[in-house]
Amino acid sequence: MSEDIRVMTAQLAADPTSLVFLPLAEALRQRKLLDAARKVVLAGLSRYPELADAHNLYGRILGDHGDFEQAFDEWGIALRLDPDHAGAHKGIGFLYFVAGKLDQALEHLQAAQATLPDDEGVAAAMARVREALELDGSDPGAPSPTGPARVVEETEDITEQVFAGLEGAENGLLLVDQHGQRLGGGLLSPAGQNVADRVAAHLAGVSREATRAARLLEMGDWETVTVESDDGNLHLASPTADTVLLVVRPSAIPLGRLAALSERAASAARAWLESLT
Amino acid sequence: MTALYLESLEGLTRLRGVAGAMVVSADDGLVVAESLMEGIPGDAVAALAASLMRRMGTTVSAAGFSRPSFMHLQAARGALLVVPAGPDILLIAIGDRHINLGLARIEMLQAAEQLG
Amino acid sequence: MSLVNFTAREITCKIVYYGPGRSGKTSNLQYIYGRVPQDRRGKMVSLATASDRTLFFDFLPIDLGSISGFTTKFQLYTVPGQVYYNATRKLVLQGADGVVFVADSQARRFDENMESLQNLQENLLAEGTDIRDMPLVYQYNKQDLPADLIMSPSELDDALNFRSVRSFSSDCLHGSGVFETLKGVSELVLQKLAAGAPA
Amino acid sequence: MRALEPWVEQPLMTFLTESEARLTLLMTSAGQVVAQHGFTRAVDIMSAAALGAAIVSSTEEMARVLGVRPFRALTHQGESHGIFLSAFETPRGRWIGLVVYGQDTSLGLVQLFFDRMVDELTQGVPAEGGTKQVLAQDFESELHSSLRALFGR
Repeated sequence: MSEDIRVMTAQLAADPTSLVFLPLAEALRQRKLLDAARKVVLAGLSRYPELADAHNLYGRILGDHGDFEQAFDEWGIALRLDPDHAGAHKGIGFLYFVAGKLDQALEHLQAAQATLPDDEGVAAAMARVREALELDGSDPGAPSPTGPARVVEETEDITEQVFAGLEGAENGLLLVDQHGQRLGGGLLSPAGQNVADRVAAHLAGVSREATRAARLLEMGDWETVTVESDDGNLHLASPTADTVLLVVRPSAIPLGRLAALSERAASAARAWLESLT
Repeated sequence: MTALYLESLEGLTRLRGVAGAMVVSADDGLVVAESLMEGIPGDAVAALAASLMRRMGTTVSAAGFSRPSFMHLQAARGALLVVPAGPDILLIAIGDRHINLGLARIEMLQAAEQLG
Repeated sequence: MSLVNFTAREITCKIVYYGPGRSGKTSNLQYIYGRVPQDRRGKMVSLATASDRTLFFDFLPIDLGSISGFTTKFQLYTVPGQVYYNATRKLVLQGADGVVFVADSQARRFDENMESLQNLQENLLAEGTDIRDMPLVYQYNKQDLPADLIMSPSELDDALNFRSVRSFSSDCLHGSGVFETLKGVSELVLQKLAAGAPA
Repeated sequence: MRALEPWVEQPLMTFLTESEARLTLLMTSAGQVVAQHGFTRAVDIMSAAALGAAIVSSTEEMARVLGVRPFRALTHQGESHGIFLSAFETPRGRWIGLVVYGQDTSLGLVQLFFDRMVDELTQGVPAEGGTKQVLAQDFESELHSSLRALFGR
């Protein structure tokens, strides 16, 4: 055992309330003594349950152990205690990246970078995520290069199931969950690019904004948002409390027809979501 | 300029179901001119509608479409209508469930053209 | 008023260096800034005119470390000394926990010291504070100048220090007396705090 | 986020979530920090607070000199960031809010939710307690060794 670990262990033994458990657990983790690191940080956490640094470190130990689910929880706790905790943002960003949720990964890495603008690790991770995002957007045919294949297959299946037989199921209908994750459908830009995931990521924000505006202006729940532009019209609805449905059609299609199509797609989505539970 | 704004706004508030109309700066969501029925929180309408329009604009642009020319939020007990009038200005109307949407849309598009 | 955070066990105190123009208030802060390790101080903020006179204030936060289990931080401010900046002086003086009155020891500056001292008393009173209740120390600066130009500490005590508050001789450019002065005022500020603070 | 007193936390948290502000500082009119979000170094917070309080004080003084009513808020719109500064009365005295926001929100939203936070803060103030012992009477030796360490003596 190296000298610094010995010294810190003695310090901690002499004063169990000491915060030296943090550098000690980190030193143990770096030497791959994960079980010992885990014991030290858990003892520290039992004394300091509100210390974001300790939750972050525990998250790293769990992550090294391959227990991503629990690591996610620990980093989540760290962020609740300290919403700007760069280490926890980094950790969660990494987990999202591994899961192929690139937009969320980027969001957390950006938050980490805001606190650590000079951290090369964060900058490199962001570059990788951005690269993956670009590949994702420009090559509609290929499966996501980073996301697990399972996610892609599932999305394709859903499209078949949810919007089967509906007009525009592959290029103008999109069902998204509250985190901006695409559940079904597809979307092509007027130039023919696959923009489904990119738009899906934005839709969660629009939905939150619509909910907030309706709530604060005391207008009750929002039902639809319609947008006209020169290239086409968009119709947004909320088939269930935590999903958003987007229907896009060329501007020549009357808004009334858009609404009717949205209605049909919404019932199809509801039926499908109910069948899952 | 303000007189021109007010004239357009008052025209809008005469429409059925419209409880208020305002000219708002698009970027910061602050009120430039307003004509509101009593009890309508102008500052909140301006900030929230401008923010929703901005987010919607980003989404529309991510989809590869050009800038929105009209937005309508329908809620259980009310509606918000937004039309850009030039690059930095929005025309916003707030109304109840029974707003005459077709007419309001046309009037707003016309007013926006005049203001822009 | 000192801000005490019982949850995080933190104390923050505001100390104002007061005195006539060019008496050496900014030099006190500059010396402290130069001596205190980087991780224990913030950036020194100086709002000065083109001729390097303090226009609004200088500001230096320092972290004293733990005292009686409280993380203790001091915010050091200077006021502009020139007579015409009284409005700004009043603003800076607001909420002070302690004052260092920096006098210029040069005999020809005596009247300005006197005026500044009266001004301090008036400004404190305008804020509802009796100067006798304010932790206050005197610093007789520029004691390094030739003896025929300056008044000695005891002469200055006789002429300015009616209330017999603690006084310190100094030469701020070279640092003598700066530390002692800060120590002196810190003791008074913390003594007042130890006597009882709002919960 | 850190707040000096627990009752400040909830209104501030709501403001931060709704306004999406990057940095927020609540301080007394003398520049003492009451709560903060987003800053990393305590000493930087103190500088920001000192400058924020100074700006508010000097513009209030300017309003007085010009014979106009005090400004409700001061804003600065930079290329990527905006700064919002506003003073308000609380039962604990006059406080100042300093908010730095980015392009993901707007001045209108910041102002809207700031006003709501002020309402909540002024309604939620608990009664002040009596006096409480802070430092032990024998703090001097600790103070001296702290200062000596600070000055490298």
